Amino acid sequence: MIPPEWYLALSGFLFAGGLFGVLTQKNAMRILISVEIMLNSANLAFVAFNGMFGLTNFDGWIFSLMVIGVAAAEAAIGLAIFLSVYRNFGEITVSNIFGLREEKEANL
Amino acid sequence: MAEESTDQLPLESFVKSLFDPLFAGHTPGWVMVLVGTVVFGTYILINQLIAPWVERKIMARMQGRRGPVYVGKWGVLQIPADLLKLALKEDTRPAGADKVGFFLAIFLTSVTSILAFAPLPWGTEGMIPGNFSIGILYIFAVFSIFPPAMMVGGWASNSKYSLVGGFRSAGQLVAYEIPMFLSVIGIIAITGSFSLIGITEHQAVHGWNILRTQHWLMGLVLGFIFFVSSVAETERVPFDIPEAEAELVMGPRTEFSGWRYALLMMVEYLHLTINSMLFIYLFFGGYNPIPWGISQGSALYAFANNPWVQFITMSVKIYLFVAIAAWLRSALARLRIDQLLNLGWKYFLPVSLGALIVMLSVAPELRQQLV
Amino acid sequence: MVDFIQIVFILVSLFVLFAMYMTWTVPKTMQAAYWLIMFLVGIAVLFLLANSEIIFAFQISIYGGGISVLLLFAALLAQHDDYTFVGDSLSGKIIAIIPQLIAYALVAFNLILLPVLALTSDEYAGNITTSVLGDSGLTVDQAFKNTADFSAQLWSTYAPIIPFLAMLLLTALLGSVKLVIREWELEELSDLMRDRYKGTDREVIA
Amino acid sequence: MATEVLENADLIRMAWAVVIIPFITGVVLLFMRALEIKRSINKDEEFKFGENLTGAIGVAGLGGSLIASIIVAIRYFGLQDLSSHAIEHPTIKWVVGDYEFLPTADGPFKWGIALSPLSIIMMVLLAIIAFAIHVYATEYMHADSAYTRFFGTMNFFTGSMFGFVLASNLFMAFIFWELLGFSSYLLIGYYWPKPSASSAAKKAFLYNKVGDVSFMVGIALVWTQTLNLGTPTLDYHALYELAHAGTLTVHDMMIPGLLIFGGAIGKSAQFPLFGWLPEAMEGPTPVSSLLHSSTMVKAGLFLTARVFFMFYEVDDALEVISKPLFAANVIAWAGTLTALAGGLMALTATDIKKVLAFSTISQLGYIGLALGAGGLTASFFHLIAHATFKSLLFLGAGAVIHSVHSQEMSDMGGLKDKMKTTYRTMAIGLIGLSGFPLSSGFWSKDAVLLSMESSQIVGHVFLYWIGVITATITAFYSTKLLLLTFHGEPKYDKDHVHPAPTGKRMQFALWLLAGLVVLESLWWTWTIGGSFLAEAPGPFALSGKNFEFFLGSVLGQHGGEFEILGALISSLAVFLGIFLAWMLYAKHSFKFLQTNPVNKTMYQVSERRFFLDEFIYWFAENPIMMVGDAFQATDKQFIDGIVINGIVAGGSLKVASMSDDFDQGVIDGVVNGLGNFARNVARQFRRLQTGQTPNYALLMALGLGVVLTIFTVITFL
Repeated sequence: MIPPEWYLALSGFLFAGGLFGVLTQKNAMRILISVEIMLNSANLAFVAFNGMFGLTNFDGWIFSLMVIGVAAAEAAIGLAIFLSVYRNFGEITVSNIFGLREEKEANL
Repeated sequence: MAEESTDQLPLESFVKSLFDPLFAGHTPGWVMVLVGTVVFGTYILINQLIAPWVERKIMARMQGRRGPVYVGKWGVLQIPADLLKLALKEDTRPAGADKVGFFLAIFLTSVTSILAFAPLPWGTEGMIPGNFSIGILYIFAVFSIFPPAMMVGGWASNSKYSLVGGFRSAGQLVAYEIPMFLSVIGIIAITGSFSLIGITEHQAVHGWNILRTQHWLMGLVLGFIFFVSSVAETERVPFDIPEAEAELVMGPRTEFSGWRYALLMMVEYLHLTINSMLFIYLFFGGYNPIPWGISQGSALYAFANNPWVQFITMSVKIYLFVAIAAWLRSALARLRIDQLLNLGWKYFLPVSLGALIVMLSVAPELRQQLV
Repeated sequence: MVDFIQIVFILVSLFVLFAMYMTWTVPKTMQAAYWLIMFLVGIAVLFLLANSEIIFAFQISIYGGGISVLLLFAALLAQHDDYTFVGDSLSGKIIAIIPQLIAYALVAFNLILLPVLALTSDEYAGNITTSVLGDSGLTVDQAFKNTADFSAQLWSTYAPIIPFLAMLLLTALLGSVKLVIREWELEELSDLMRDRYKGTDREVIA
Repeated sequence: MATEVLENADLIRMAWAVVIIPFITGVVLLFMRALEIKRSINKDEEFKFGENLTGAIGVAGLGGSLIASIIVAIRYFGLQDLSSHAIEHPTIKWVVGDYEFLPTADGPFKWGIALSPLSIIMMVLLAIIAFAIHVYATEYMHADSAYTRFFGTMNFFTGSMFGFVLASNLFMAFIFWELLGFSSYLLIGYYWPKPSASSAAKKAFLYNKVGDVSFMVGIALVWTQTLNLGTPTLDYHALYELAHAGTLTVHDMMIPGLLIFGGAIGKSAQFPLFGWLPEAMEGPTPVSSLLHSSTMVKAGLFLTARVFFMFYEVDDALEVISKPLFAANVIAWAGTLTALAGGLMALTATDIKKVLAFSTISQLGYIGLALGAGGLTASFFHLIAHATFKSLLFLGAGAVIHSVHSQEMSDMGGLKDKMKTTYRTMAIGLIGLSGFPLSSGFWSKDAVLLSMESSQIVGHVFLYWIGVITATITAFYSTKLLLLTFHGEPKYDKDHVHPAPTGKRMQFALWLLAGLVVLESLWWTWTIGGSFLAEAPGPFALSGKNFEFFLGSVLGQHGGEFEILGALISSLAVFLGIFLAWMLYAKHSFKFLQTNPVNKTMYQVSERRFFLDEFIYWFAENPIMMVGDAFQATDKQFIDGIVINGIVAGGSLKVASMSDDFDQGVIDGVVNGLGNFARNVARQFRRLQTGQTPNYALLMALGLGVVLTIFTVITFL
């Protein structure tokens, strides 16, 4: 019988790891991979909590199913965006793309 | 009908009876699954030695030649000879290939195909390796690992051909997974459970799904689509574009030599057997020999439930499909990539959806639940 | 006493953590992708340990099958100059990582400490005894019941959510296809990409 | 005389039919005319519906309303109790059927029909004459290009005349009064391509319009007067009740009464505004005969008769109470002057239609004279007689013009034996007109003169003798006309003018009207003359009574019955006139009448229509123009100059500049200041936005971390 703390500790660690991955990586693909990791850690926590209270109701499992579905949608859209960004900017290293901000000093 | 069939189903696997004394009465679930898979896995692997021989013999006959003859009586030992040769051959890895990816491709594909045997039942009297509640889902899950593994393999072998081959095989597999799933959903909905044993027991009572007229022969349509997409899944001749010899040598498998190639060939044939076994379980009535449903009292009941009879029917059916696969391989020409994808996305998908809807709306079992 | 399942759990979680570490440090993005696949399979096994066969099946088929293929495709299509992990020299790496590390420490510490403290506190201790995590003694029909109950509950209390999920996936599908199919005009592209098309026939068209 | 109001729905419905049938046929014919024009434009060649078809529709319309009006009259008089006893102190039953047409704040404007003896007799008379003239016109207007339009407008006119006559109140009367003016404009201007015809139409319309304005003001005053008394009403009968009950005294009805008579002056060509009638002869002869002799010009006088109670109080014995008022004097004097002026002008006219027009004016003057003198029965009596013989004369004149192709009497003559029927019928008409003893004209003119003689009008004796002189003048010009046109040598150039007997239908119409005149003469000589001589009323007498007495009791006012002395004087005057005209024109002696200076000057003056037209033109131009210029001047100098340029423009400029400086200095200053401050702050924050997503992610992560730490700290401390 695996104590639930272990599960939660693992999911916490994974979540933080995913976050660390998102922060440190410069390549958009790797950021997406880290985001997937964060999502999976959340899933793990859901399943763990569901298991903790005995398998009477399965809210946790349903939640994780939903998270998996949403993650799939998010991955599809993310990758589509990356492709179009790549097509436009020629690269998807996040640090070099700062179209959000005016290149030159905007004269307010 | 549907309810009572599921609860009496989780028959005890034979392993439990053997190991109970060891584990003080209740052997843990994973132990049963492990032993069952090993036992029946070996049986299937032995078949893998015979199946290619049968296939090559039939193909030869169809193409007017005699096939392997020299090695052993009628060339029976030809396949073990090949295996031995490959095992001894030098295992090369292309320069610049990604070590981990290269190994991973082989590892993932072979492990998943072997793991796929777990839920396949061979009979009712405990001949069950592992009785998973998610049976068919487990197999599809395991099968879905295959395309990424192929792509990783293709990429890892650091050559343009294998890379493009990997892409093509992934595209093809994804294209045909969905029609397969859809056609299976119909059967699952009728039997009311994922486990293959449940499906087979259901067919034992009601007759083989492929022949069920109550579903307006939708079983036939879904069966056909399932069969064709499973052939596409195994990337055999009509659909073997990824490894089209002329253009891409062996597709993602080109750079694998020696035991890796042997494993890959084994995986290919394993996929063929598993797919045909799935088709048998879902549509051909699994291990019960009689196509039409028999009730408790009929004379054939004893015959149908005899474990040996069930085991033999299962093997005979497997070899029947191996023969069909060989027949397909020799008769049909290769499809173009766009034809292949169109067939998958534009024809199989809508037809299977339509048939599914008709079957669900018509199926007598579901009607009782609704009413 | 240390149970066999617990050992399995520890091993799998170590493998999972190793896979995560590899996704950061491995040079090529494709390698990061397949390490992610390994990570996902590991997580699926963890689900199995938590006695949820159906979630194991979903995880493997959706994540392992669907999303990983997506990631692999994208990783190959969007060429990019791979580089080693953050910063060039070791010292450069450490300095660059410090803010990330701080954030990492803050979040990790809290996320790990919080549940552990909560679960071990007397308030919850009482009713966790029924936990099935890693309970290998679970009989087969128990597994069947779980799957049946899960799907029953999914389709009764949570039935309204499913169409939304379906709609979300549909829009994601259509949206991503639309985004990717769109043929960008030369003027829209950045200079870098435009000179990539310098010699090609597209430039003549434009 | 007590009156009683009855509700008789189908009689009213029948009366409505009388009014509406000619309208319908009129509109249908005008629509057909529109089709003709459209088709002729499309095929660009003259297109015309068959004359028989359009003529038939026109005559059918009139025939229908004639039959309907006769039925209504019979049914109506059936209701009255006309036994000889009842005539002594009659209770006349009005049949009124109206409904609220236009609700206003104070009270509703009604719309409906009132049948009283006055309107019934007028309706029947109108129907007969109009029918005869329509039959006559179907042949007279033969081969005229706008044949359909002629009959359309004529039917339209007759319909509106019926509407006016049968109207139950002043409001509805006014509306139909305007329609009359409009249709007379259309018909006078029938040959509109001729400039003289179109200007004549305009002149007629404008003169009428002056009358209409005063009529409208009169109605308004009546409305306010009755409003002050409580419920405002314009219904004839209601007003009559109020006047009869004394609540509405004659004194306060003086001004509205006069204004309504002003309307009559305009429409019935009384003293100042008769200038338009001679010009109105530009229209085709059937028009002149129907509109400008018998019906339309009578509308004004019929109206004054309708509101007779505004001028006179009548006691129970239906005798006019002695105190005549200023209004009555005005009407009497206007009437007499018109009669005299009309007569004199008739002498000078050479065109046959002009002569008849002037004679119409003088006869209208006679009717006005009788009205002024309080002789309602005498005036209505003369109105009936004049309508019949004058329309007859015009039809005859039409026939003559038709064959001689000229209107000038100078190139007619000697048509006696060529146009037999026209000669005989015109002779009958002229006898009636001149008032030859025992003719219908004689009895009615005699009643008129007697009513003036016995009235209390100021200078009634003087007016009486003017009336007699006008009688002689009338006799003179009627014989002159007869002699010049029918007797003597033919003055027309023989080669291309061949007078031929008139057409069949024209003869029918002429004999119909002539028969009517003869019938009237016989009937009246028998009842009035007979009753006077032998006190035994003949078979023709209605309810055994003298016709004048009968008519007076029916109309509600006695007066002007026959007296032998008056009859002798008037017949002497008539013989004098005839003798003089005969001597002058047949025998060509008595030249001195034409040569002596007095007659000559009088001749010139009357030929210039007593300079009345010149005066009106002058008045229209100078004073009105002066007022216009005055207004324009004030507007330009005062308003534009001082008010707008000075005060408004200058002032606003000054204010604008003041507010501008304030705005520049204070407000902009503050606003710019704030703007700069905000920009500087924004610039600082801007450095934070590096545009690179990792930075944003880092900030998020730090945020998350801080929140989690706070949360853990709180829960576990």
